[in-house]
Amino acid sequence: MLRIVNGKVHDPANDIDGEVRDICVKDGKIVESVPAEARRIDAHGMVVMPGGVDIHCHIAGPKVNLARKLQPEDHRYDVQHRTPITRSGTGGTVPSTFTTGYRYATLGYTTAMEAAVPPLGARHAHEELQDTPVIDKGFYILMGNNILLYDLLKEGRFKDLREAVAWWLNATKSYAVKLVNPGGDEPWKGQRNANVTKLDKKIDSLDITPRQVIKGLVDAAADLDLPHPAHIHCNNLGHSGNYETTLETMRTAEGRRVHITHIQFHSYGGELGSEPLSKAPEIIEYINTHPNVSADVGQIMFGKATIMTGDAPLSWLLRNLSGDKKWVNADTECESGCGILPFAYQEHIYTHALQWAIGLELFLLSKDPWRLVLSTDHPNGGSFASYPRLIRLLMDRNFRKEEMSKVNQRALRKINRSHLDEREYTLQEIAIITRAGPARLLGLRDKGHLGVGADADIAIYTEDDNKEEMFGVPRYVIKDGQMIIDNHEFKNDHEGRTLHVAPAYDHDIEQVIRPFFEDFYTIRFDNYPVTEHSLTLHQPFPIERRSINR
Amino acid sequence: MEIHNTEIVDTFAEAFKMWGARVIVTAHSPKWVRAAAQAMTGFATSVIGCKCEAGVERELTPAETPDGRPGVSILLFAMDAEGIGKRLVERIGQSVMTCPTTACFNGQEGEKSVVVGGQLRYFGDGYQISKRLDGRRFWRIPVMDGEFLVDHQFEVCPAVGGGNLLILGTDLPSALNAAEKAVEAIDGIPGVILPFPDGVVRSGSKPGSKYKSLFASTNDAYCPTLRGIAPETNVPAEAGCVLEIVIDGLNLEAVENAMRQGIKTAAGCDGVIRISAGNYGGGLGQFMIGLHDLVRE
Amino acid sequence: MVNKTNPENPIPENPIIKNATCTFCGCVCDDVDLTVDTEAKRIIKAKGACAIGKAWFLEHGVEDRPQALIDGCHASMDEAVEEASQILANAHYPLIYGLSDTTTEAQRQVVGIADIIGGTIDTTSSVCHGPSGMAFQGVGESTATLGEIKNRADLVIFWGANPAESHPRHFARYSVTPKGRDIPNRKKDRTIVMVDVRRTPSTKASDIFLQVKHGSDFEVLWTLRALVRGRKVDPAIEARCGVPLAELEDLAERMKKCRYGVMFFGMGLTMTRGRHFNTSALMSLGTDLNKHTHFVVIAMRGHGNVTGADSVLSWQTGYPFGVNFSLGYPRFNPGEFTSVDLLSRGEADAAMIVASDPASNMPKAAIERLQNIPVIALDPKTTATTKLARVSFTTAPYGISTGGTVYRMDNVPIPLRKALDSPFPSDETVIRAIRKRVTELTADREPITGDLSAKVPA
Amino acid sequence: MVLDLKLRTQLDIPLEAGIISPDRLAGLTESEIARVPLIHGNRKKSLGDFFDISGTCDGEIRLVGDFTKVKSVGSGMTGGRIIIEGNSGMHLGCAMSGGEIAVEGDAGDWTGAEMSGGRIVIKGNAGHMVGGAYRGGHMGLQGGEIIVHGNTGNEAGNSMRNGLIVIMGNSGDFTGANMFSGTIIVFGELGIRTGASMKRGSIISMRHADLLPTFTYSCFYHPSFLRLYLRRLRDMGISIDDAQIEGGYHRWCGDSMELNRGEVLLFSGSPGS
Repeated sequence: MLRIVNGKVHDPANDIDGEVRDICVKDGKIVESVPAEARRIDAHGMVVMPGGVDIHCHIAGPKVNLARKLQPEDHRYDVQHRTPITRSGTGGTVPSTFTTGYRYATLGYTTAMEAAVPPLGARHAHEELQDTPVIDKGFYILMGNNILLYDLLKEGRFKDLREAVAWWLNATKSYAVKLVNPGGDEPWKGQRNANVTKLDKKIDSLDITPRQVIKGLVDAAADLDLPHPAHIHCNNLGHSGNYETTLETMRTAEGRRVHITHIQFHSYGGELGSEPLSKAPEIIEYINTHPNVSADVGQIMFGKATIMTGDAPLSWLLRNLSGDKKWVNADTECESGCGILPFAYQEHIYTHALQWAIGLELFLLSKDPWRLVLSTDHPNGGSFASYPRLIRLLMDRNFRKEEMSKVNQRALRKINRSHLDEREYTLQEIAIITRAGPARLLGLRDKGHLGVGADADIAIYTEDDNKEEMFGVPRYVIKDGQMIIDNHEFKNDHEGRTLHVAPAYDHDIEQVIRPFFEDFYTIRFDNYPVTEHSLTLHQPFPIERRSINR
Repeated sequence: MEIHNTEIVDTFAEAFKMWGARVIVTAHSPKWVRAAAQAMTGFATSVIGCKCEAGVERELTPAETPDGRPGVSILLFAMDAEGIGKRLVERIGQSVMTCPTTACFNGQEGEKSVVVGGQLRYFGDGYQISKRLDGRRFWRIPVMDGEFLVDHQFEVCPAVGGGNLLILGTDLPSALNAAEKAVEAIDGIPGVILPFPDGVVRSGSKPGSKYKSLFASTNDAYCPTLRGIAPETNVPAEAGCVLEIVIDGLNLEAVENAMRQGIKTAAGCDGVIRISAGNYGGGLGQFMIGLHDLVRE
Repeated sequence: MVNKTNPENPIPENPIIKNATCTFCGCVCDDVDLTVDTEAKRIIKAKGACAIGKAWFLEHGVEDRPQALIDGCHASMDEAVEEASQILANAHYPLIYGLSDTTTEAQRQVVGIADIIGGTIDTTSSVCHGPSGMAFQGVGESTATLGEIKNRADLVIFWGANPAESHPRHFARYSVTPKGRDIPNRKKDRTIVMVDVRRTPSTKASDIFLQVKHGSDFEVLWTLRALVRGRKVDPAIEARCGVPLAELEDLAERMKKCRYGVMFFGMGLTMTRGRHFNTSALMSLGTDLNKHTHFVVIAMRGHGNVTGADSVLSWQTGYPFGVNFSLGYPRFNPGEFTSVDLLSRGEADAAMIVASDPASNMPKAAIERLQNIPVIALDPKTTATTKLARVSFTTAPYGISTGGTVYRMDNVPIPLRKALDSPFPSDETVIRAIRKRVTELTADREPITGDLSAKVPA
Repeated sequence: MVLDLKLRTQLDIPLEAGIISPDRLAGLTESEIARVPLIHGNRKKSLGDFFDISGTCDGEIRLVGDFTKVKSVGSGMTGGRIIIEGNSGMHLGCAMSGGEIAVEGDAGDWTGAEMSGGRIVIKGNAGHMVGGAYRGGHMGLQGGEIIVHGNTGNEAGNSMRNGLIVIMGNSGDFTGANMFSGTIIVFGELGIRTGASMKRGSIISMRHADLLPTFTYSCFYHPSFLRLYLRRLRDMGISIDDAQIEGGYHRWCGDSMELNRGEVLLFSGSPGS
């Protein structure tokens, strides 16, 4: 039991903006009050927030582990010693699982969502997440290049499509539907490393268009009432001129909920193949005026990164540009592709500086922090360890100005500087883009706020003008009511839960899926689903079926 | 003061500050060393017209060169370090790199450095190879007989230019004989070169001219033919010929050494009446080398 | 899971476990139907399994063996756990080795022990595909799950591998004869190439066989890379490799022209002179080919869950095998922390061997060290290793008497189905018990912190 | 003053001794040195537990005994001198940036790995990966010199980016693999697959060697830069034949799988021989 007193509470979901009030914790939940003998934490001079929620990161599963295995040189100089309470590990841009959990916790983050797992790798992702301590976590499954779903789409069997999506979410114990470069895997794998470019151009061998895939899955997710809508990594990531594809993708949702991820990478103007320009104002304008759309930014941060993506053609393109020797491609049968390469964003490079500025433009032009939330697409745009620095960039315009002076000036001249000069995020807005907003977008009712009944996931930071230091070193971190960091000291290990949806579905769909498995998969249908039995601590989100008549 | 009946004028040679580099050129045989040295030091008599002054300091035995081949040490002077850099790039590029079998090395430590091989490397059109040894960087530039090896950078030091002696003789044969002997005596003194043809210059100059575009013009005070016409003359009636030895050195001491040797050798030669030195009244150069001081010690 | 059919039948039929997973080799076939004789406590039929798989399933009866032995004498589980824990807790440079024939659930626990005791943990990878891991760390790879091969690959190359003997169902399930989505006519739609130093039982499945000279794989691969890049190669290469240049040119052309190509590679590549360089040459060739078409490479992993061991070690420590915790954090350095090296140099002072038999297949010097230090062994069977062990546990065979997860050679995780009850605990159970006790025993040890080491593999 | 460390015990279990370096021990008294922590196996111990200590270190350390199991001596050192009167263990002088290490006996694997300056001289043989990079990395020797009077194992100079490695005896396979730049001179036999994947850099051998099919013969010539290197080695007391300085070399370029700007120079007294 715990009573936190004297702290300035930032709980945007409950309209509390810096008010000094008590927060009480009992049995892992926020409660109205606790008895007098409960431990008191005097949070005078501190800011109390719900634990951070990362809506999009890459921390577990087959591709993450390949990226980890790929870079011993990245681990060597960033090690995590074992302590009597915590496991050892290694860091770098792709830390080991234990280190990932501990390091999220030491930033005051208590929930993180792995954003791209091929369904066939779900069992693997679960195993890694079970070894990722402290935080709650879940993952999204890649469905935008699923051959069986394509067959259903082509035949116009939308009901079957929806049921199949529901089956897959259950079978993988995952949290959301993810699309990566929809339609792109087939040309990549089947047509000598080609790619899709236009939403309405038919994918040769499949007789459907990327737009049909997007529409089908946006609708399926919406019809199933999933807590988080279809989570889309648009086509043409990184290509100059791709903002039109991004706008088209958002339009394809036709007013239904959709989440566009790492949208910074999709906000480029310019001619294909030549230098990118910023189209952040156009993109953010669309988001500002369309309440059905949400996005996370995918800010890039200078320094080392690891590109890991379901978008294999993109990684191949980057590999040929960067000249780095190491490149990984990994095809998953019937479901997905994957590309990995080590990368470094450098201030002096035009494109990198522009990407950095575009991310900031998006943040600073956004009118609704609830719908444009913070991410670096860890570790694609940079490690989650750089979140405190990113927060400082948003909250401190002098710091931002200073940082801007260090980057490629030609790139900065290509954007409207006034977008970057003025606005400063408030603590309340930071609380929204890092916890309340992502929790709401994910439909996690017990997270991202400090109201009674919420999970007692709490971060307490000492107020400091230097926001990087403030958010980099929380004074207290509480997870499920457990004191993880107590007065800056790591005090307890903790096992977090795996969060997954459990939508109701029509079991007849198995008769459609099973034969496909027997024909085209190499694993038996009956061995594919991840059973509850193989999960440890987990929290299903059952979803009742509304009557659907589409 | 007189030495062996030759008057040593109580005056000073007015030398000025230059910057100097020492360039070691080696080649397969002495023949090609000489060929390269000749080309490299050609047309390098006076900064006034050549932008630099250069000459052979001495020949080097294989044991003395970095690559163990016959070589030569060349000194090159210009008014500033940057100028030396440019001249070295031009001259090494055109005269040494072009010469069969050569290699070219920095021959001294200095206060500043100028990038030479680092410029010439582009001739390699991307095929050049960099090598580092003992903190020193070399370039290997592919050429038709193999590779031209050249130091990435050459070091330059503050130096002394324009040390000089004027030999006033009764007639041309006597002045020339004395000048040749003096040159021979100076030859081999470390750290100096005599930039003019075989060490001797007849067209001594004064600063300025009646013509606006000229920085220097003939030293009328020492032209025998102008005695009586020029506003002032330093040529005594019995003298019919004046020759000058100009000395550039890597330091003042070397220049002084050379001048001392020159005076001692020329003085007393048949028909040498007087040994003097060129000065501009002390207003131009930073160094004033008194002739009496040199021989008194 | 267990289907008892026809309840009216007075004599209950032997239960059939459908879709059971065979862990004998890296194929990890998960389509085996096991018939269990509950009376005899044996599996009597393994429908769908290959000859090796059948042997694996059928010979695992429940034997009357002691649960544990200490110095050859019967011991209780508790006694053995205590003894094992004392050994590990007291050791200064303990080694944990094996892991490739147990579940990831057990592997995940055992890495924890290595962490706690500051030991070294290594898997059989270090004596089979460890070099592939090192090559991967150098150049990456283009790879795929086996279903992509079945559905798409029209050019299938086996390099230094003999699946007919080592992975008997590989051809039929994944690579040669199955019908695929883009390969409707099975073998007719595929070109099969074998590259090896000798003819093997696999050779007859090939359309093209290149017999290369022993120890010339690297040169052959390097030649192919050159040819794929359009460079001229001196025909003298034939003298070095034993293959005419024209044949290599033909293969290079086929590689560039295929629609989806794959190279499977085995220990003929990874364990011959050049080791990780051989694999890195093959991986680089695979990557190069992506400039022309889609091309992937896949290692023919041997043991049922050696791939899982690599994965678990990677996610828990960042490194796939040969991981040392003696400084309080994971360090990786093959050659330094790999078992054969560690043992042969006489450094390890205690060892725990999980589901592996190094005493019968490691080099002599390494075995000698094992004979001279306290060894703990976990194995369903009696092996040379359990015989030399100070403490040995009899454990339930995975995939027969335990459930759990294993990773196929292509990194696809597959669940196991338990068919037979075993009186013996699973590896995981024993390991958890040891882990718990070791944690208690080492609780007082001063943790190692700070920068006491060098700027060396951290 | 010289600090003498005499290894008292026979070691089976390795000692992590990166702490033995002038940088770390300079200015400490004998009793302070005795308390300096190091790691024996998985336990924290002190220098005094293993060594007889005499003197203090003002830049020079002398190590007496068999250091085969003592790892990382001199790692990361920036200056000073270490003399090992015996064999040294793994990672000797790895990541060092200055100073000198001299070993009377043999040296282990990863000698001078990832070092960036200074000099290591091994009188005996050295192990694998001399001046190499650690796995996954591409930063081998970046400067400085390693001179091995005996033989070396495989992958000498793997991924080296600069500096000089001289091997008076034989070198193993894959000498100079993945090399980015720098110079390796081998006086004995080269193993196979020299220079595989090299981008730039020079590998010089005084014996004939077979090269990979991705290396192309360019010419027989007299590389003048090599004269500098060999004369420099001779000045250091290494015996170099005049013929090796004056003679010609066959030049092969490669690796065409990479930049193709590397070279292997094979000594041959006269054209065609």
